[in-house]
Amino acid sequence: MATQTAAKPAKANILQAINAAIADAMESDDNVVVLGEDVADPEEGGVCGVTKGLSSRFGDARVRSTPISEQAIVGAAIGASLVGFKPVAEIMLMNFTTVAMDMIVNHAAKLRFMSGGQTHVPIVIRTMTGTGFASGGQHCDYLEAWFAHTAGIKVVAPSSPRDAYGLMRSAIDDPDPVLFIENLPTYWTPAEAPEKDHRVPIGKANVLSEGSDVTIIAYARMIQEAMPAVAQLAEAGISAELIDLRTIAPWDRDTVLASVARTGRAMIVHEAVTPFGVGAEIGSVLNEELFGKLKAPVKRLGGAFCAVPFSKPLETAFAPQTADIVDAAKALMA
Amino acid sequence: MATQTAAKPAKANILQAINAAIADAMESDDNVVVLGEDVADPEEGGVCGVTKGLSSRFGDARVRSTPISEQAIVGAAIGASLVGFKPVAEIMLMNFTTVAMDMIVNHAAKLRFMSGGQTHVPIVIRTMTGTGFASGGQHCDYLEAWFAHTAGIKVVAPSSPRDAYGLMRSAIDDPDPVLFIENLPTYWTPAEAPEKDHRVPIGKANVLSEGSDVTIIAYARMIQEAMPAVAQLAEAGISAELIDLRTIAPWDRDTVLASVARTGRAMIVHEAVTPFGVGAEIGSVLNEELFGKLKAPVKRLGGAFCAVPFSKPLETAFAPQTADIVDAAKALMA
Amino acid sequence: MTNRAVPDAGTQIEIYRRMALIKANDERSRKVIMTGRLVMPYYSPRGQEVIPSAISVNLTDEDYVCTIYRGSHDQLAKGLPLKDLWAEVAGRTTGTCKGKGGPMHVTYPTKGIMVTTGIVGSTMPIANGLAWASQLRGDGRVTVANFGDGAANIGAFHESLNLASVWKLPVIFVCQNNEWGEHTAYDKTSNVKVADRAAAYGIPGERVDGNDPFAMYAAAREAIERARAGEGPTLIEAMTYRFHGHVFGDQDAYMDKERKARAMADDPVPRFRARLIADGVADEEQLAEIEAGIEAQIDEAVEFALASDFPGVEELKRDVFAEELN
Amino acid sequence: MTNRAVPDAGTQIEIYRRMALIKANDERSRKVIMTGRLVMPYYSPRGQEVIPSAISVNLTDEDYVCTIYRGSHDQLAKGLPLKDLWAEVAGRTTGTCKGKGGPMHVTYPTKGIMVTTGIVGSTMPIANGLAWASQLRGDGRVTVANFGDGAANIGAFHESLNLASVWKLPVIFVCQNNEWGEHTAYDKTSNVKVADRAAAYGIPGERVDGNDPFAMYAAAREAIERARAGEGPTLIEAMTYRFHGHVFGDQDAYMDKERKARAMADDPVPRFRARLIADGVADEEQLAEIEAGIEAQIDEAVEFALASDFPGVEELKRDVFAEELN
Ligand SMILES: Cc1ncc(C[n+]2csc(CCOP(=O)(O)OP(=O)(O)O)c2C)c(N)n1
Ligand SMILES: Cc1ncc(C[n+]2csc(CCOP(=O)(O)OP(=O)(O)O)c2C)c(N)n1
Ligand SMILES: [Mg+2]
Ligand SMILES: [Mg+2]
Repeated sequence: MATQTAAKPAKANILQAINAAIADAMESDDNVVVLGEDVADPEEGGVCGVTKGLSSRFGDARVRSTPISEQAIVGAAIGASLVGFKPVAEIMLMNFTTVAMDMIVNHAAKLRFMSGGQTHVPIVIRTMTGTGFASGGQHCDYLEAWFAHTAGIKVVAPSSPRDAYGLMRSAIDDPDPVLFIENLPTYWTPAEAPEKDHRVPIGKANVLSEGSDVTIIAYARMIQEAMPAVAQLAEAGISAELIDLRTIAPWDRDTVLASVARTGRAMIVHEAVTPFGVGAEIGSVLNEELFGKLKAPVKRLGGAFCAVPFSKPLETAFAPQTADIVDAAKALMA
Repeated sequence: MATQTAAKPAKANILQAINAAIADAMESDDNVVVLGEDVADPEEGGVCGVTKGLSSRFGDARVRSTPISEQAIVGAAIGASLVGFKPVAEIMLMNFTTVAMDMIVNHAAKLRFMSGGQTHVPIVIRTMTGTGFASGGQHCDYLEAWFAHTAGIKVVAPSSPRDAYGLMRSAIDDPDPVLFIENLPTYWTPAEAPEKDHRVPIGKANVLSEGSDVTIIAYARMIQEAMPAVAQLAEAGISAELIDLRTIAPWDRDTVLASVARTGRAMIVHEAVTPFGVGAEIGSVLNEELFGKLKAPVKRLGGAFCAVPFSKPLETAFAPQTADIVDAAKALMA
Repeated sequence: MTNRAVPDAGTQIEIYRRMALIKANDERSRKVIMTGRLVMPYYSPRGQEVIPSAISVNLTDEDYVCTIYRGSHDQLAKGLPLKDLWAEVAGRTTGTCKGKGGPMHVTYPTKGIMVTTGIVGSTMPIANGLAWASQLRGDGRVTVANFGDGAANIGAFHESLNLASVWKLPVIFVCQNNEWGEHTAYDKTSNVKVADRAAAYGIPGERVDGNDPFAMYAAAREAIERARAGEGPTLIEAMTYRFHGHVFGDQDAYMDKERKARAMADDPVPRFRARLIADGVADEEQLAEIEAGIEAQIDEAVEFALASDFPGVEELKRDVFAEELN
Repeated sequence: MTNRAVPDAGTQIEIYRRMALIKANDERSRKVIMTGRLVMPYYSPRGQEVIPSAISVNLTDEDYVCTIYRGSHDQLAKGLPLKDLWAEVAGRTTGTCKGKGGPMHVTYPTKGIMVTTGIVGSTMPIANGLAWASQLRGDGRVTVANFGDGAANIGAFHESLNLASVWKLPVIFVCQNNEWGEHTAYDKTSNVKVADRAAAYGIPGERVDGNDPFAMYAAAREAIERARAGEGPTLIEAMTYRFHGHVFGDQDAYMDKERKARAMADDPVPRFRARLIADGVADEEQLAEIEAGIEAQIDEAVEFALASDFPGVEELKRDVFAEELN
């Protein structure tokens, strides 16, 4: 694990970045605590080892493995947060948020409002998801639209180690609950390492490549599909601007609107199923704010409208791919 | 309760209509069973009495009150449906679906797909919600967008006794899971009574009033706010077409698109919070399908982006009202 | 269980004061609603006065409590000022939550009232977190999680009691078994005593007469002492009875008339009052003075509440997040 | 518990056949994955062969079973044909679910395999519904809900056992306690035996040596007979041990080496094999023939699966609803 070594490596992956972010936050604030299934070291710091080393370093009291009890996990995080702790709770996979929705939606998201501001819930809920490992229908859903539709909780989804570090630090700093979505299949991809104490502000998108013809808005793993698409489009003479949303709620309207106002064309790409997804909200806002100024209808590219299929060719076809993005961009230009 | 009387009353309310629909379905098909908290007669057929009379008439085996165990309720419905029963399960209030999301989303909605069509889940999940009774933050949410974003489950929300009856019969007939949303504060409003065996097809909207200037798309209690708005707009010389969506998933694109293609202006009204709500999907589709043909940006009118507040003036201000609809329509015409 | 803790005279009177306060406040609440001066969903705690009164005398303002929609008794016993309560249930800016929470979400951290919830079973997971905080800080505080008999059948109960056991949290789970969950009788929803479920988690469990201030005091005190001593959680099933329908307006036709009449004839409030006098712990005059004081305070609170301002619509944008929405 | 049911010679051999099938299938699965011929998340049931084998000989094809991601042993014991299984885990159209479900969602109603789920705890609520259907129809069928020790701490367990008790459903809750929930040891997640939780619902509960075919057979048979007789549900905690890591690829460094070595030395499959021979129930030749037959069937199934077609993308639009999406 990266956290223990003094010399910062030039490269890190997302898994290491999240680990380092939590470790650095725990180092600087005793109120940061960690809980979830398998998160402590006797349990290897989680199924993928994201929290590895933390319990050895910060003690069993502050880093606790739990029974398989998601309501109890989120509830414990909420309760401790009400009196000054900053818990980082893990709900292993996003599909398992379904057994903790009451705690997340009726309580974490609402206690500040319902108490008239007397209490608040500064928790981070980490959760993994994503297609690509043939896990089938109950292990890969992207459900960010549900939480974005819930007042009182923020939603972030980093696509790089730097952003993962910076967003995790910001999420822990944040006085309100933050759902932190990690894409499982891209955990191990090395990239530029984050520097210590780096912050990525919640609510700020990142323009990954500038362009003038079409704006591609994406996040999480879809950035990896979109990057080569931008290159391919450039070869085809189409100048695409790629925006990594990073925060889904509240999303960065200023950056997105400014870009689309310039390009006149927009496409939103996510792994979640298209209908009633994040793309619907962004598409609606683009149309509301840039009415009459768009050169083509806003395009939404999302997962197929079905459960995530197991069979490899189906799983591959389920989520948008580079070629789909390229084709859609070309269609927008036509 | 209306169900027991032989002579059909000229008027009925939604509560009676739903009761009659379930009774008629139970009468015609022994596989229709009912379960939920308080649903049997010793428990008065539910807190509002929607299922009153059913256990006395059809027996304790087929109409069962349950412990307060929403996962067990939906699970039992799913299991029985896998082998030919058609359970109508009640989750008392929509906010309590949060404790049963795993059963609804990971199982009911997915078992047909994941089994490759070998099994299916013909259940109806009834649930009440709606602002107006000062119930505060945890009892009034409209969460239909979550379910509409889930492949494999249908979502309906009637606004009249006739539609309530017809949609309930169709939901019970349906071979797939249907979430049936009942607006609590409008249960007791009398209106035209449904005739026996009437069906309202799932997926078909209802044009409640025809107009040529602007299309208002609404459902559930918002119809009651929109009706007077249509009249007020007429007085102001604006011809509004009012579409009661009735089914939210899959919603009636044909009817809505045809209307908006004609009027060139559209507004979507719902009680759920605006961001990432049903209006976002409809707005996006309207913009995609009618690009360049709209005379004004699609307007979304939804609940304020907060938990439902308790204090009366705040609760009233939370959800769209007739005046908001009128103002928004006038703004669209400006 | 010989040699159980007994409340001293002063404590007995204090328990009675809290009971009388709850009873008077309940009666006034129903009257104010009935006369149309206030509209709110109201879940009467009448009949359950002893439980929080006998528990809370063993707690300080620093200890935490989580309660439910039927929670005004728990809140008042824990020290919630009447004015703040009434202004909240009247939806006014002067209420604990500026009127935004309402009766089902009364919060008052000053007195340790951390969460009031409308979702069955949800006090318990959150109470664990409060207790975990105390354990981490070693501050000796305890957390009381209140819930109903109906809530003992929901998943959150199971997860919470198990986690509390495994983590040895300083939390007391208080099941107020009033025999009803909405319209459903407890014995139709479970084949066992709630207290017997403690064994499923390896923690102490006790069914106690929740209408007997002595028994309730002893059970609570012992559980609280165990918790403070780091010996972990306790499940208390306090047997009581709901004098009214589930919510104001419920005609309670489903409740057995005789059973109800018996329970009401055995009203724990006058019963304890009579005992205090019979035991020479207090005299009639003293108690009447307490009661009169309560009535005066309630008068004042109601008038204060109804004279207070409603919040403005700008409040819809506040307290969603720390920063105001625009 | 004297006079418990004992499987006759034929049944003993049949139990062994199922165990040998599960073991051989597991070994082949790991080999096929290791050699890269197939990619799938694979949860080995190795070490847990006895449980479903001894249960399922008491069931008919009409009885229902719900199982979990770690469920190939439950499925094979219940009669799932090898070809259908292999084609499914290979994601082919010839699989039980046309390849759309995969190893975590194998379904095969022909043999009563109604649900395989990847969500911890979720077999139990659904099993209740199947059992309710049987109760309504009076068809005498029983439902077996399999789950792990880790699942005994999740809310659905509690709600399901309680409902089954109150409704007296013909369901058997089988907790396969393999001492691990992913990387977490059972004794870190609960202070009690799973079987002891049955008392919290007023139903029979038994902890049994799940690696002893005789003990397992007796416990299962008695529970199934009670269920068929309308006497309601039973909770069985079958003690066993997970021979491998949670999922294929897990290096299982967190598992105590010695404990694991002991469990593997005590492998229930060769142990039962030796006993059958020692008891004169079967001879070496007979068992070798059974095993050879199994290997041949697996060979055939693997080849059949790998030679089958993948589904086309049009399947994304099918089976979402009864009507195909457009
Ligand atoms: C999860 C959930 N399900 C259902 C309800 C509806 N409901 C509100 S109170 C209640 C009865 C609760 O009974 P009990 O726990 O005994 O508490 P009591 O009201 O008797 O104090 C029910 C079913 C709810 N609020 N939350
Ligand atoms: C609700 C839920 N939480 C977490 C997980 C992740 N998970 C998958 S298997 C598992 C361990 C389950 O252990 P156990 O119930 O003992 O079954 P075993 O794998 O040992 O057969 C966990 C935590 C899940 N699938 N579902
Ligand atoms: Mg009760
Ligand atoms: Mg296990």
